[in-house]
Amino acid sequence: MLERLFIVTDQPISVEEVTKKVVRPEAGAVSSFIGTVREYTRGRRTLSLTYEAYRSMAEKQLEKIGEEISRQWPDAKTAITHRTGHLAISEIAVVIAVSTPHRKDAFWASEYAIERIKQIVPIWKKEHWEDGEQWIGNQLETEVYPEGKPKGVESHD
Amino acid sequence: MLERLFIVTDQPISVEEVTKKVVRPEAGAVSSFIGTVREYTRGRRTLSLTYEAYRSMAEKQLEKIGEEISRQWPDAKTAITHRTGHLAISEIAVVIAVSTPHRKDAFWASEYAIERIKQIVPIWKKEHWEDGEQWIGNQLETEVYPEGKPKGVESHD
Amino acid sequence: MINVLCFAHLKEQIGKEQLEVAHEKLTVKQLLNELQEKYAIQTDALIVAVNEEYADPEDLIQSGDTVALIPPVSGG
Amino acid sequence: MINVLCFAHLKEQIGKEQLEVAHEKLTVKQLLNELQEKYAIQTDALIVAVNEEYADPEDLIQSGDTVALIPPVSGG
Repeated sequence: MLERLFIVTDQPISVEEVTKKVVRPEAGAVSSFIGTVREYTRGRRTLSLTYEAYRSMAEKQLEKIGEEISRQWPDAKTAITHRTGHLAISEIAVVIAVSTPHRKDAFWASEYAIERIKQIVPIWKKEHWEDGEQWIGNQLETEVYPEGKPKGVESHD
Repeated sequence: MLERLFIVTDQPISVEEVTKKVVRPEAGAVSSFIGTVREYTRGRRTLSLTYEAYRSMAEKQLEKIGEEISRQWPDAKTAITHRTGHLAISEIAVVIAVSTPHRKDAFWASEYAIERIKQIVPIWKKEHWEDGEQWIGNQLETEVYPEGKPKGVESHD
Repeated sequence: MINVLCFAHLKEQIGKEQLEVAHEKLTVKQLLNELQEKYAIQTDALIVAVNEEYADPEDLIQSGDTVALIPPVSGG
Repeated sequence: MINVLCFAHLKEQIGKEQLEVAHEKLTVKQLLNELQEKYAIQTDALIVAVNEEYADPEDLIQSGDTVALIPPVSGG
């Protein structure tokens, strides 16, 4: 493989670069998803985020998501880059690009990819607030571990 | 308006640039749609495309699509750039970027935008093949005017 | 004088990007009928924009207006 | 020797990125019980990966394996 399609990096992500990896003559549509750091979540102001990853496994899991997409949308080509480290508001945390011959598939596949990232890729987010900080506990962003501890069992796969 | 969000241009489009216009602290998700020139359509090989626009009106119509999106997804911010002129295979014809606080909305809104572009924006595509060329007749890409002439009535809005 | 803009295959068929039609006032439908006769173009599938807004067949066009003949669009 | 990797809040609670556990062979569940006692960590919500693949509670871990304690993920 000359070009790595599934990457976890501590460097800023270029939307252009990730998108270019999937552009090809037989595809007329690319859907890119860009996840950025949002300032307010559940009414609380976030100052910055830290992402930590189990990098080698995270890249494998991203690759697995690419394979899942290829099974469901055989003509799709997928590239995903996820950032780690300290991120300011509006910085890019993740870029997903999927190209397909027809546009509907591109949208469905990239939406599928972001949902799966939040389920199976070992990456964690710590939110930094004015009055504290906390590791965020699940991919639906609806639950914070009250004392930094996870509650309830997640189904992975 | 300091920054033009809805543009028809004869210059190459930067995905990064269009995307950046909609990134903002209150939005955590951007869905970008990139339309590229596909080599094969209905089994026929395309060598290149020419896009022609009624530019001033096309930009107004793109702006209208942005307004329609804002009515349906009040927290969305939209930017669209469409290219004109001669394009080679895999070149970018259109970039749509929509940011929203929550990701589902971003996907729906950018999909809505590309559908609407194909309905109401006065831009036309001419396909160049090995054995000829033809203006393409409707937004669903299912019908070619047999002698360069439109057939049947389109409903615009 | 009414300014008429032509695009895509119409521009090629008519051989001009722009026409001038000498009328004080007429409907979209009347204008299309006139152009159809004069240039032997099919107008059934055309939508007309008057001053950059889509118009209906019964809408009035006045001298000074800019009219665009819009074939079914195929951008995106 | 089993190599255990810790992430996110677990890394902070345990105070280390990496632990070594002296066992020849045990199940995922047994390992979690041992770590829970030793480090007073909640293990109910943890998923364990063995050699970078998610494992079930009854799966066996052997000396030389790399085990990761995976709290519910929150990337994206």
